Amino acid sequence: MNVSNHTANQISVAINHKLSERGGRTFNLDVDLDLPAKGITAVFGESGSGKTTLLRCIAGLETSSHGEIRVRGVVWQRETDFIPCHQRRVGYVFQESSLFPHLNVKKNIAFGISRSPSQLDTEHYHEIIELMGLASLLQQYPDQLSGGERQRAAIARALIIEPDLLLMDEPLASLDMKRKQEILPYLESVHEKLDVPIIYVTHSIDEVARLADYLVVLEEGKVIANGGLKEVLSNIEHPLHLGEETGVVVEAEVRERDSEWNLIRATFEGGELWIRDGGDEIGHNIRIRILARDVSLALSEHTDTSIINRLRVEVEKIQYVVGQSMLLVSLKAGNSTIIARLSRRSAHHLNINEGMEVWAQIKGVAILR
Amino acid sequence: MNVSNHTANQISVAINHKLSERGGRTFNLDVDLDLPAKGITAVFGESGSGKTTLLRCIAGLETSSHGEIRVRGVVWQRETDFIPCHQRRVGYVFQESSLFPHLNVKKNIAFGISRSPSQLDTEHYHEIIELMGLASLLQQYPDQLSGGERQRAAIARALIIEPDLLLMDEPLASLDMKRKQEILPYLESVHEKLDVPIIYVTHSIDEVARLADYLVVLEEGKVIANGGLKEVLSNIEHPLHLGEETGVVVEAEVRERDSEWNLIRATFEGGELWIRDGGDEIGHNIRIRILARDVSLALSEHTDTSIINRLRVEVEKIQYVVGQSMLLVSLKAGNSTIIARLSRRSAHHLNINEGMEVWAQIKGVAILR
Amino acid sequence: MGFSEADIGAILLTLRLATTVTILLLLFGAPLAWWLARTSSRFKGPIGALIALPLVLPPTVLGFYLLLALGPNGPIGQFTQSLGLGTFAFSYSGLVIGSIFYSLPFVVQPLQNAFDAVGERPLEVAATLGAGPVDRFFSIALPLAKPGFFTAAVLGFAHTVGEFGVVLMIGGNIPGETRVVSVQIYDHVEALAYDQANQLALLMVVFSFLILLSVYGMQKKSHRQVLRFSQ
Amino acid sequence: MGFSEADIGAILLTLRLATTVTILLLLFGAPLAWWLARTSSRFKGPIGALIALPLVLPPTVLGFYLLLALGPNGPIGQFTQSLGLGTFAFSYSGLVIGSIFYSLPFVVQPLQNAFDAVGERPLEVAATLGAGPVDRFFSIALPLAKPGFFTAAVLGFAHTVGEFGVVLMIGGNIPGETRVVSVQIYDHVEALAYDQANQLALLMVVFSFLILLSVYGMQKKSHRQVLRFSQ
Amino acid sequence: AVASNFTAPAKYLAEEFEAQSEHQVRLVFGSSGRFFAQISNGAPFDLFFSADQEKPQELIENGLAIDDSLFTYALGGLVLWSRDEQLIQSSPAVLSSNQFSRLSIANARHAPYGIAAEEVLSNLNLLANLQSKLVRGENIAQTFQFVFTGNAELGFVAKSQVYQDDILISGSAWQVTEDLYSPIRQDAVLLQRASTNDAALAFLAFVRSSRGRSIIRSYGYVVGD
Ligand SMILES: Nc1ncnc2c1ncn2[C@@H]1O[C@H](COP(=O)(O)OP(=O)(O)OP(=O)(O)O)[C@@H](O)[C@H]1O
Ligand SMILES: Nc1ncnc2c1ncn2[C@@H]1O[C@H](COP(=O)(O)OP(=O)(O)OP(=O)(O)O)[C@@H](O)[C@H]1O
Ligand SMILES: [Mg+2]
Ligand SMILES: [Mg+2]
Repeated sequence: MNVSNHTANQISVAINHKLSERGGRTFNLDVDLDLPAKGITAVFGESGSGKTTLLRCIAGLETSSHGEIRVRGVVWQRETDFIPCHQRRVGYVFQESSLFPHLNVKKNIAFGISRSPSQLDTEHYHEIIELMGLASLLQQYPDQLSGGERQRAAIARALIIEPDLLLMDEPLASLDMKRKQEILPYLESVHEKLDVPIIYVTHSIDEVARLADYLVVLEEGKVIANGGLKEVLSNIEHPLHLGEETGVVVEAEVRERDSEWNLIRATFEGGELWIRDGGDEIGHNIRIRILARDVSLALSEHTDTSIINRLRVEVEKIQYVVGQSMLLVSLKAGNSTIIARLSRRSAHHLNINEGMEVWAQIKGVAILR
Repeated sequence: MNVSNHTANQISVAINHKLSERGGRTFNLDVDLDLPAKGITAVFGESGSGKTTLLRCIAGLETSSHGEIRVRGVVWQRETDFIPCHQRRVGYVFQESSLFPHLNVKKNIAFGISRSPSQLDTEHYHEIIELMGLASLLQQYPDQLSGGERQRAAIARALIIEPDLLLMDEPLASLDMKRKQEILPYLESVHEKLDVPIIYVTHSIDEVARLADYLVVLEEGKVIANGGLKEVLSNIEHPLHLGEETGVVVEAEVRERDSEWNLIRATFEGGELWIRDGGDEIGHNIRIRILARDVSLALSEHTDTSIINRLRVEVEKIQYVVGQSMLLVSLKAGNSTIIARLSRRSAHHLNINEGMEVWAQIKGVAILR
Repeated sequence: MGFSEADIGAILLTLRLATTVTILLLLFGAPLAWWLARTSSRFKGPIGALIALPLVLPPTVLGFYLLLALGPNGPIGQFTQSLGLGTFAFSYSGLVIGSIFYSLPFVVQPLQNAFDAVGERPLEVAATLGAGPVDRFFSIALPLAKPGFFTAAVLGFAHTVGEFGVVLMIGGNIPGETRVVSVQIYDHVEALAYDQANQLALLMVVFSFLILLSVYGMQKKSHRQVLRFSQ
Repeated sequence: MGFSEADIGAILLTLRLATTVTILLLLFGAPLAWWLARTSSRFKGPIGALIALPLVLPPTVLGFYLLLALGPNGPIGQFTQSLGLGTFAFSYSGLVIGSIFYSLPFVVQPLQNAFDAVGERPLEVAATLGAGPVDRFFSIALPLAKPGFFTAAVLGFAHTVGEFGVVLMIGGNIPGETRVVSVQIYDHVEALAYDQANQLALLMVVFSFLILLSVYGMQKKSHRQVLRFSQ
Repeated sequence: AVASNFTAPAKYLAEEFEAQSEHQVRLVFGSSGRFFAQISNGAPFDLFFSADQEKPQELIENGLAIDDSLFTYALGGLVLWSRDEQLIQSSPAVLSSNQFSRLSIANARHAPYGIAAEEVLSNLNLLANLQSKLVRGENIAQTFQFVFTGNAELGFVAKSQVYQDDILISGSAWQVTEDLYSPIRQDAVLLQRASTNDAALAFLAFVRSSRGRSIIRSYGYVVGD
């Protein structure tokens, strides 16, 4: 195996792959990416933008792709070298449920385990089974499960083998919100506890914000944006069409717990925020998403409202978006950027200008863990 | 056909259907519903709650179900009478893409048209093709399409035949947000223009709020909530676990257009709101969703903030939710109810009590069309 | 290579027979296979087994009993006589009947498999689009089962061409009417006319190989990676 | 019913032969069918056609040429002699070889269809779970193709039992070694011993019907509505 | 319908007959047992040249053939034959040697040549010893094929198969002396449906004519009276 130091912490994917469809259309995936080999890289893009194709190339399922793939310095593909899929130590959760119909859930999961070179940790096993709510379903066959149940089993199957790289193709798309909320924390803890990098395809910016460290945006087979999550999200000139989901992600540290009201106080570079207590211990780092729609601006500080978070910020840039009625304002809070969305009328009314100091009011309840 | 007047505007579904799975588990769908025979009825529930099974019973795909189904006074099923699926004049968009693999998109769509007793309106046809972005895909075969493209074609196929009842099983689940946003308005206009009632299964309360007139919530095969959308959503004692999505829907009328700022002023029973101009004409009714998280309370009216909508409301009821840090407050604005979510600390700090009058601050930008 | 007139007659007769039989088999076999693939009737097993029965009976024996049945004293013979059609043994019609009987399982089996593989979902989708059972059969099941039809047609045609025992028994080896190529080769072999037998056998091998090859080629081309419905 | 000792010997021999041949056929046929189902090699067509060839050749003719090939001057005979095995004609081994050759298409065709129907996705999934090509074949393709194996086994077994021309030709009618039931029935018919022929034929029909029935029954039970992967 | 061992002479007879009359003969060859079954079930045959005597007799008894047309058209000659030119020294000596592993004979249950071959072996007291070396052809044609393809080193075949005009065509042979087996009588009979068929009657007459008999004889058959 070729391990060279400068790429040992990277996943580099430089791939050119043509799909020629009947009817004359061709689709060409052409990407050249250096992704961090830890954390979660979200791949975001419209339907048909080539997200699935990209994952398939990385997994080695598209055998006719050209280019070079290195995962932590190990060459998976290069010129004539082509490590086949089953030797790539990759986990793959497919877009559609892909359980083996002839095996029950337990055996579906065991399929991966028995072929994994690493030893199975029984605790890890039970943890995942529990988390995916599969304990009572282990004996069922796939055709006895609902769509969501099937996908949960498929996620467990891919997670349990602790691969070198985990590829997930919209793994939560077929789950209801409650299950999503249950699974997301586990994906987060995979992120923290296991050293496995994840490439995560999704349509949901919510999942992106929650999970991703790094973001790749695809359009028609090309990368149109690519970088750390925070930078990509806080760039208000960016062509991402996130609509209501526009917002930034900040990392903060838990400083104080107010047990009476079940709140915690967290500080980030731009100040401090009171957040619903999610049980995080003091000293821990947490991720906070601040949606532009949840940020309002005021010229003076108001203490008689239910909005508990107020930050003194400086207007950095004003950008028009969505129709003509709204605009985005990026605000400097210390070294962090947050975005507010307001109506043009409000901006005019308050006479907002670049460089001006204002109060950003953030509804505490609007902060995502 | 049996048409009796008192049910001519109803869809009544009283169904008992047992699915016995291997492994001993059985699933029992047991519902008795009277649904309005116009508009969109959303069926909401967790994975495995029986949503798909319900639709299959209505469509006549589960031939061993017991009970009675009437659609606008026409008996589809009763005791020994069982109108088979293909005579039910039903449209069905399946949870997974279900295009015929041997037909291209155009012929998939034509399949339904040629079997429909009603005449095809060419304009209607082109409108739908256009809207679903299928014009360039008509010659493609399903295996040449991405998941989203396939689902768009399936939706078009079911819409185009103008059935007596349209059943949609999470039709947007495999679409990205942009396509969803594109398709939603069309579903809304189907709602308005065509007299076809739709039963719409979804995981997304967003889609529910946007589309539904009537809401049915399923849990383990039973109906746990069922009623007009507004009533179900504004009931804060309700066991729906909507989390961030908690909120109400109000109907309002467009009164004034402010072209300078691209805003419109709409009035509802509880007052008036400034909303981003979506092009609705003056005098039109629009639907507005007000999320609890977007409503903050203030004891006095603040005019120097970017929050342009402020309503004088009366605190009706306070309900604790999610952990111990947050609470929901239902507020009476005229005859309408809106819900605010705030931290317990804020409630304490502001000394919020039932019966008290306060200012509800609603971020204008937070109002959904 | 010089083929005698008798050889050429046998060749033409064989082609005519195999074509007729294959067409008839596909026509009869498809509904039968469809029924077998979809029914949960308790007759499914017995009828399936009955259809497969000619497989396990030695053709000459089968031919013998078919002969008895078709003959003037057999049940089918009595019936056809009562219709004023005479008996079918030793006639082209008899050959067609015998071959259909004999080759039926070769057509029904692959068709049944193909119909099975179509699955429930496409038919449900078609039902929601207003297609009744017969419509679904023609518009969905048949096209989706196309690869199965190729296989069925090849097996049916081939087996009729290669069929020998039944034909010999109920055909009676009448030139131009029932003396097909396989019987003609057999005749040559019996008459120790090995040269002629070799020639005819070679022709048969080459011809058969070519049709098989063309059908396999077609199958490959038309065989788009069939999209399957998830359940 | 009184069966003669010769009849009973023939019955046992037939069962042994059919079982052996079926097992060998499944062993050889499965990899072959797998290859045919998945390759895009240009030899796919020719090899598929070659395997199907015995279908279209009359068994007696096929038997005759097999006899030539197995004989001391034939290529197979030369080979077996050079191995010190002597020639295989008129022996049980010869019968096995002939039957395998003859019944191969009946096994390969349904297997190939079944493998085709498995589709690409389950194999891709297995690959991502660390299963190499051989592993995928055994752990995924084989179990998912199970209905095809039933069909293949039934067809293979049945066709070997019912096989006649080839056995007659290369078997030499040696009691206990190559005189199988089909030949025995033929003997009875030729000797005008119709009663004995009828008895043995009836036994064969009933027995065959029963195994076919049991296999069809099993197939039905084990046949869970096979979940298909959408592509 | 002609027994297959008589294929070659029958063809020649038909040719000559067609040359000297305006009648056409259509010949069908095959096993006598099968013809018997087919005739019993209404096969459109006019004449039946059996390989034995029982089947024509049985047809007469069943009323399917005409009694007074029955005659023996040929007596088959039995020959022990091998492709190996050295193996058989015009004597049965080889049968008691160990120079072969397979002896091909016709099936004695229904083939007259098989019955004759077994008679020869038992008259030579070899039947029991050779039992394990016997392979049986379904008819005399197949018996010949076993030897011809070399799968059996030697076999009892019909003289008509290996002799042409009384000369051995190839290999080595021993013409079995007639005292070792009862004569293989092959009978022909006119079938009921052809009782008034001129052509059939004419062909029968031709076969019985001296020209006909000499043709049959030239193929190695003995023709009586
Ligand atoms: N086998 C194929 N052959 C040819 N073209 C294909 C094939 N599969 C997909 N495509 C095309 O390639 C493009 C990218 O498809 P892909 O499945 O990667 O999109 P995606 O981003 O995953 O979309 P979605 O969000 O809908 O799953 C699409 O335009 C599709 O039509
Ligand atoms: N064919 C079947 N036989 C037996 N049980 C079934 C069958 N299909 C589904 N079930 C069970 O019935 C229950 C309801 O399934 P259903 O598909 O209706 O759920 P759903 O609400 O549509 O879920 P999802 O949101 O995941 O699609 C599930 O527990 C499932 O395991
Ligand atoms: Mg995709
Ligand atoms: Mg469902």
